[in-house]
This record gives sequence, C-alpha cells and structure tokens, in this order.
Amino acid sequence: MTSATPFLLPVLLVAGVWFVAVLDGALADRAAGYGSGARRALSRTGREAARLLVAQRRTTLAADGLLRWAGVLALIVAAVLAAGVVPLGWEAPADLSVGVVWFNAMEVVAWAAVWLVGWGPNSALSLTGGYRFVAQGLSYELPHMFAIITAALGAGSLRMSDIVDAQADVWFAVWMPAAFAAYLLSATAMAFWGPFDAPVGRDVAGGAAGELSGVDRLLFEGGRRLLLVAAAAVAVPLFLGGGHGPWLPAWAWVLVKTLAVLALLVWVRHRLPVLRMDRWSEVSWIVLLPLTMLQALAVALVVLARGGGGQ
Amino acid sequence: MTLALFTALALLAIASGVLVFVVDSMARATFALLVSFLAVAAMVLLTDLLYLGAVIILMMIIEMVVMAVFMIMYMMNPAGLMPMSMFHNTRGAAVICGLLFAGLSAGIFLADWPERRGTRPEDPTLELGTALMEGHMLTMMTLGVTLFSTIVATVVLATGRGRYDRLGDRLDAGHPDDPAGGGVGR
Amino acid sequence: MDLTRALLRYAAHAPHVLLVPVPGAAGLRMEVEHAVASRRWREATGPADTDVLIVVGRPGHEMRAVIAEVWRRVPAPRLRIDLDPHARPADVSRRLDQVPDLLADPQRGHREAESAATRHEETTAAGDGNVEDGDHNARSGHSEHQAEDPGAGHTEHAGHHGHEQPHGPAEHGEHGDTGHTELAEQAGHTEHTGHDHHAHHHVAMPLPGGLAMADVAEDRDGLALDVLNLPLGPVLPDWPAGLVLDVVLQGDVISSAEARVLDAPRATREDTAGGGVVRDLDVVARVLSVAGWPGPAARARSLRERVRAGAPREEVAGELTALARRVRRSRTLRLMLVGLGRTQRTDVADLLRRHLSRIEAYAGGQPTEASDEPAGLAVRDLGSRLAGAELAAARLLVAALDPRVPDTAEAGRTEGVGR
Amino acid sequence: MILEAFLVVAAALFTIGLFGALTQQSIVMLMMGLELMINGIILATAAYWYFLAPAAADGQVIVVAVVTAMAIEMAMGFAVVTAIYRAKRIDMTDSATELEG
Repeated sequence: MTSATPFLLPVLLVAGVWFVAVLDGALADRAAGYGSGARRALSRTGREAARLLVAQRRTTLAADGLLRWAGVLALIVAAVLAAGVVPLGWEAPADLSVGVVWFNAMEVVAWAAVWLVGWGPNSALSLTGGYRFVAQGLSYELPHMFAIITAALGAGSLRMSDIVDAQADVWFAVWMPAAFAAYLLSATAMAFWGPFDAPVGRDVAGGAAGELSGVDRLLFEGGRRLLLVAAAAVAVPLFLGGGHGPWLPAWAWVLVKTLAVLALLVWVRHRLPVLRMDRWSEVSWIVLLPLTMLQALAVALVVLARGGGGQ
Repeated sequence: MTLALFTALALLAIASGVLVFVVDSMARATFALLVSFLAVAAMVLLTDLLYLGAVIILMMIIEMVVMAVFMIMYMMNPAGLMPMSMFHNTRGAAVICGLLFAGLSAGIFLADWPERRGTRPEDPTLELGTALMEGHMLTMMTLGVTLFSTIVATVVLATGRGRYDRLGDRLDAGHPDDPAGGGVGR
Repeated sequence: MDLTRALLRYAAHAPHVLLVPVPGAAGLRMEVEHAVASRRWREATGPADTDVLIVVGRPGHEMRAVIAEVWRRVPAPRLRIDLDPHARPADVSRRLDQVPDLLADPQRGHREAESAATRHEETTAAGDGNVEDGDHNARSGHSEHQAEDPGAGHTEHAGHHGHEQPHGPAEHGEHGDTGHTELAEQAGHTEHTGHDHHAHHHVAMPLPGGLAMADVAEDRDGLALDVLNLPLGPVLPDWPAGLVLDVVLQGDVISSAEARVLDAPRATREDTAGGGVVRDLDVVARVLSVAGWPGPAARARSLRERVRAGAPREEVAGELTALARRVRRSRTLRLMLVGLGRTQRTDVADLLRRHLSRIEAYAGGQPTEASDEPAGLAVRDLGSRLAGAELAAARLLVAALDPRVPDTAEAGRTEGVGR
Repeated sequence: MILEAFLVVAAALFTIGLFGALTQQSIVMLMMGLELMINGIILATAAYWYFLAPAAADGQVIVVAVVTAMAIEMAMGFAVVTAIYRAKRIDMTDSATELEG
C-alpha cells in the first residue's frame, strides 16, 4: 500500500466525487417529490458528465481566458494537493510535518481560483459570484483555522498522522464538539457547497460558474466536489479518529468515515436554503469565532493539565 | 534535481515580478504578483522551512484576493481594455534601481560569508514555536499588539460612520441604523 | 468518432433546459416547467449551461432580439423550440419527446456548432454597428488596443472611452444576459462606465463623441465609487417574463434601478387557470427557488400543476398544508428573508407568509377574498423598491413582489382588479 | 543551491519592487511594488537562516516579523487609500501632495 498510495489518491478522489454527484442527484429528485431510483441517479451523473464532455466551449466577449483557465486548473490542483496529506489508513501520500497548515493553505487557493473564474468571463453576474466567495472565505477562514488548530493542539502536532495517533482512545469529535461542528460548517463554506453555494447560485445565473460551458464547466464542477471530498476526508483524521476502529482495517475505516461525512454534507445541502453572506458573515464573526476560541482555550487547558501536550 | 527546481522557481519569481508592471490588466498584475509570491514560498519550502512556506502561501493568496477586490474599487481600467501606462519618473527610477542591483550583487559576491554554524534542527517548526514562546516572547507580544492596533486603526480610517451615525446622537437608538442588516438580529 | 456519437446519445437524455417565457404566456410556461420537471431534466442557470432553449409564447420585436442574442451564447449541441401560445399540453409533450433524438443527431450537432461559431461573428459585427474587428477575440491580452495607441498618458485613456462606447453594449449586455436590442435604442444606458472615474482628474479632457462618461456615485457607505450600468433580465432563472431591470450597480449593490417590460403593449392578460392559489404557489415556488431551496420549490411547482390540472381540493389539501408548514417552520429561511426590502408594512418574509396563508386557507376550504391577495406591484414602482438592495436581496424582492407585468400595458390595466 | 544564488534572486525581486514603487502612479500599484520588495527580503532571510545560522531560530522569527509587517503595510495602505478617497476622490500619488514640503 505504501508505494501505491500516491497513485491511489486520484482514483479515490474521483470515486468520492462520483459518490457526491450520485447522492446529490438522488436527494434532489427525492426533495422535489419524484421517487429516487438508484439506477436513475447513477446514470444521471454519467449523462451530466457526458453532456459537458461533448458540449462546445464558449467564451464571452473580451474575456480573460488565461485567468479563467488558471482558475479552473488551480481549483483542481489545490483540491488534490489538499487531499494529499490525509492518511489513508496509517500512511498519507505526503505526511508533511505541517500537514494541517498545508491543508488550509490549499483550501485558500480556492479563493483565488473562484475569483479568477468569476473575473475571467468579463461578466458582471459571474464576478458577483466571485465577490460572494471572497466574502464567504473571509468570514469563515478564522473559525476554520481555529477549529483545525484545536485538533492540532489536542495532539500537540501539526502532522496528520500524529493527530490520528492521539485519538487512539477517544475521538476529538467527542471532546471538542464545537470545533468539529465549526469545522464542518466552515469547510462546507470553503468548498462553497451545500447551504453555502451562493457564489454559484441560481439567483446570479450560476454565479462564478455561470459563463462556463463544456469541459471548463466539467472541470470546475468536478474541482468543487473534489474540494468537498478533500474537506470531508480531512475531517476524519482531525476529529473522527482516522483509521481507529474495531473489526475493519484502518483504510476501510477511513473510507467509511469519509463517506459518512460526505453523506452528511450532501444531505444538509438539501435540508436548508442558501445561507447568504450578507446575513451569515455576522453569525460567523459573532457566534462561531468566539465559540471556536473558547473551544481552543478549553482544549489548551486540558492539554496543560495533562502535562504539556504531545512532547 | 533541487538545483533545477530552484532555478525554475527563481526564474518564475523574477519573471512574474517583472510582469506585475508590464501587463496591462490589473487582474493579471495582481495575480502575477501572487505567482511571484508563491514561487518565493516554494523556495522557502526548499530551505526546509515548511511551516513558514505554507503560511506564506496561505497569507499571500488571501492578501492578493483582497487586493483584487480593492483594485476593482479604486483602479481605472481593471480589465485592461485600455492600455495602462501609469509610470512617472521612469528614467530616474531605472537608474536608481540599476545601480542598487549592481551594488547588491557586488556585495553578495564580494562579501566573505561566514561558514554555516550549527546544524539544522530536527523540526524547524517546533524550534520556531519554542523561540516565539520563550526567547522571543517579547517579539511575539509586540507583533500581537501591533496587529491589534492596526485592526483598530484601519477600521477607524476606512469607515465613514461612527457610533453616532449608527445609534443616534444620544446613542440611545434601540436598533442601529445600518445600510445592511446583520444576521444575528441586532 | 463513434465515441462522440455514443456520448452524444447518452447525454441527450439529460438535457438542461432554458425557458424563455414571453409576457402573457404564464399558463403555457407552467405547463412547460411541469413537462420539463417531470422528465427530470434540469433547468439551466444561463445560456452557457443550456442544451435546449424553449421560447414559451410568441415573442414580439424586442423579445425576439433578446432571444437571438441568448441563442448565440448557447453552446452546441443545442436545440431551440418555439412554442406557440396556443400549444396544448399534448403538443408540448410531443415536442419535448423529440428532444433527445434531435440532440443526439451528430450531423445536426455539427451544423449547430458551425452556425454557432459563425453567428457569433455576425451578430457581434451587426449587433452594434461599429465594433472594430478583433475586438471579440481580444480576450487574450487585449494587445490590439495597445498597438492602436501610441503615446502614453491619459489622452488615449480618453480615446479609449471612445472605443469602449461602441462595444459597451456587446460586452456588458452579454453579461446581463440580455436585451441587446433595446441597447440600440438606449445606447447611452448600457455602456460600462465602470473604470472611468479618473476623468475627474482631467476635467478638461475632451470626450470623444460627446459621450456620457464617468459615472461615479456614492455607495451606501458614502464612498464614491464607480458604477456599472447593467440590464438585468429578461432571461434569468426564476424571473418574471419579459422584465428588464436597468440597474446601476456598485459591486453587487444596486444603487438605483428602473424596471420596464419588453413588448409591453403586446402583452396580454395572463391566464390563471385554477384561481388565486395557482398564482400563490407560483410565487412561493419562485421565491424558494431564488432563495436557493430547490426541493420545496419543486414541490410547490408540482402541486401547482396538480391544482391547475383540476385536482380536487381535498386531494391536494394535505400536501399543500405540509408544504406551507415546512416553509413556515424553517428558521434559516426566515433569517435569510426577514427585513429584506423593508417598508412600513412589509418585507420579503412577510410577503411569503401572506402567500402561504392563502395557500393554507385554500387547503382548509376557507374562501379567499380577492382583497387580501398580496398586491402585486406595478412594474413602474419596482425600481424604487430596489435601490440600496444587494443583488441577492433584489432577486428575492422581485420574486416576492411579483410585479404585474401586463398591468403596465394599457390593455392590461383594467383587468388587474378582477383577479 | 548556494547562498549567493538565493541572495541574487532576492536582490532582483527587491529592485524590481523598488522600480515599481518609484514609478507607479496608482497607490495600489505602488503597494504592489512594496510587496515585491518585502518578498525579496523574505527570501533573503530564509536563505540566511538556512545557509548561515540554522541552529538559532532568530532567522525564522525575522521571517515571521516581516510577513506580519507585510500584512500591516497592506491593511494600512488600503485603509489610507480609502480615507483619502473618501475625502478627495483620488487614488493617485501625484494628486496626494499634502506631505510635500
């Protein structure tokens, strides 16, 4: 497994994207009141992908094609690099000593990517999508950072595998629930998924993605789901004990937990209307941020009481 | 391998640095600057400073995206539909910069650099953290206070409305008068 | 090329559909929405996302031009369907059933791809007379502009406004998805005056062609920033038929807006078969959809269709009540809607609540009086309500206020009361 | 990789940034020049740490300080631009001449 992991990663990521797309389609049909046949949902995803593959790539007038392409590519590259630090089982494709910070840095690439994609087509509505994502990112970056740093604090290390090791007995989600909840919320916001998808909302005609067609759109939509998969996969080593668990081998636990988190995120998307940032940035600053800070403080005190953390 | 990587990154950093002032689109200028930063961050990663490299990537992306928003607010011609030539005093600056670069390079190659002292620590990140929390505690605290005062100062400078605008002359309005309502019902 | 053919055929069964409703064809629009949704096709977010463009109703002169412009931006493989206002459900169904075969036809696709490419050139050149060549492929670098202008400083800066003016419409109309033709009549309105405020520093600068330049306006924080004049509509998801909002935007905040209806004189009375509750359900579905809650929105639509199709009240009452209760109980939705577009009497949350009450009253068998019907706003009053709103808030307001498009027409004015 | 190579790259970045800062009229572009200069400083500091004194953490602390300085410069710069702009509607250095003697 050791040497295979770097090659396995893209396969797993694409499988995760597929899972998200199928589940999303099925839930959308169900929420609309049409029965959700599993077969229909499976084939629908394929059809959607095929549809974008054969479609023509159109551009708009005076668009900045270079920047738009850079944005689309950056989104995908960032998602893959972000997922690279997740331990599949016990070993990550790249187990950096600063894995947690690296993951966050790669998530932030999405800001630039979405902004570029929104800017590129020279269209007011898609630029609005770009603005919305920047506002969203600025609102949710700090709670996000505090949430993931809390996990690192509990383990006394920024390395993902150390954080997993620290959860052999009890998952971090159990004794830092506020950080876990804040992580899920803010990670969803950073992947502009679920109730946080105003940057690509219907009310601005698709927002940042509004002028993309053909392969461009396929890559963008795929990259967006990749980012969600990466965020869900990182929740597992950070809060859900990584590969720890009875009966199953470690890698199986990682997969099961990741899929569970993904399923939760996709389900929530269909339960809630879009959370717009003109309303919700205040919730992030006034509720979420102090909450995560208190959580970090509590965890720090526990670590101190235990005698100085992971050293 | 490392050398090739370094050379590539160095060229990328310099080339995109030049592009910042050459391209005619503000968006491209901003993102050329970002590319330059990312190349430098990658070079910092090459010197084993993983934490600092990652932090530079994180910070610079955020900074440049914010800059892009300001750019749209304040710049003419962000899209490059019109040529952007906003230089002044070009010749003098070129002379100064040429001389400076020559001087710096001469200094770099003529200086008698000392030998490397000590060995690299196992984990530079840990070393940095320890230093900031022990020996350099004062530095860290100063930075913290400076950042806080910056936050206050920037808000004061940038906003055009104070509490009297929001809450009335006697600060007794029950509901602040804001152009956009907030989310927590205040 | 068998692979392409197979992919085409495979993909053709899940097309994204862009509906372009023409004013006065509300009944047909509902019919088509239902036909599309029951096939589980998705509605497109915009032209770039579209496979099938359906024109619902017979467009007048202004709408026709808009539709041509939208069609130009639809990528191949694509299909356009024009539905006659008198089309019956069976006709709609038949036309939609043909869609997969037509879309999957590789010969057709090839022709479309070619015509899409050439048409692009033509309309750009013809659409606004004096666009220079090369401008529409200026996206890689805009170097032509530089080449054209020797010299430096601010003079050509001015000169370029001259250039920019002619392509303003093509460029920015593009964005708003819209009405390019009315641009011809109102050219002064649509150019992107975005970047021009620097003219303030160079007041003496002669303006080429005496064009209106340099709109700077104070935003709601009192900061004088550039504005962008942009027509919103009429082809946007969940948008009233034929409505165009000429907005002045700063970032995504609307500083002022003016509403108009394309082909207003031709617009006839909307047929609202099934009485008031159909309209209520339609408005609720639209608000929910704009608020980004597609599930309940689709439920509202399918219930609307059942009521329209003549389902007895008892049959749908349970589901209507359940839907209304679910929407009412969502605290998130209330948090998102409350206080939007607030006047003394009402805001978006309140408007939605009124429609829900009427739906519940219908489900409960109580009579609904015409008088407590939430008064749809006349189009001419819409603009003033939107000033200062953020784009998303404006979209919600437009959906909730349900501007009465036909009422502005002389023909429709008297009929407003009767409904 | 040698120290001199790093330093030359850093010097080049610094000079390009200086050129930009000296020549640009727009305050936003001027700030980009400043950022580029600080960029060079970061690189040079990291190189000093790596090649000369890796045992001490001082080099790293300097990088942290420089990065913070950059953030402050950026934030203050935009705040000042906003304040000037609010008062006078200018964002070009040539027009902001209060500080001239």
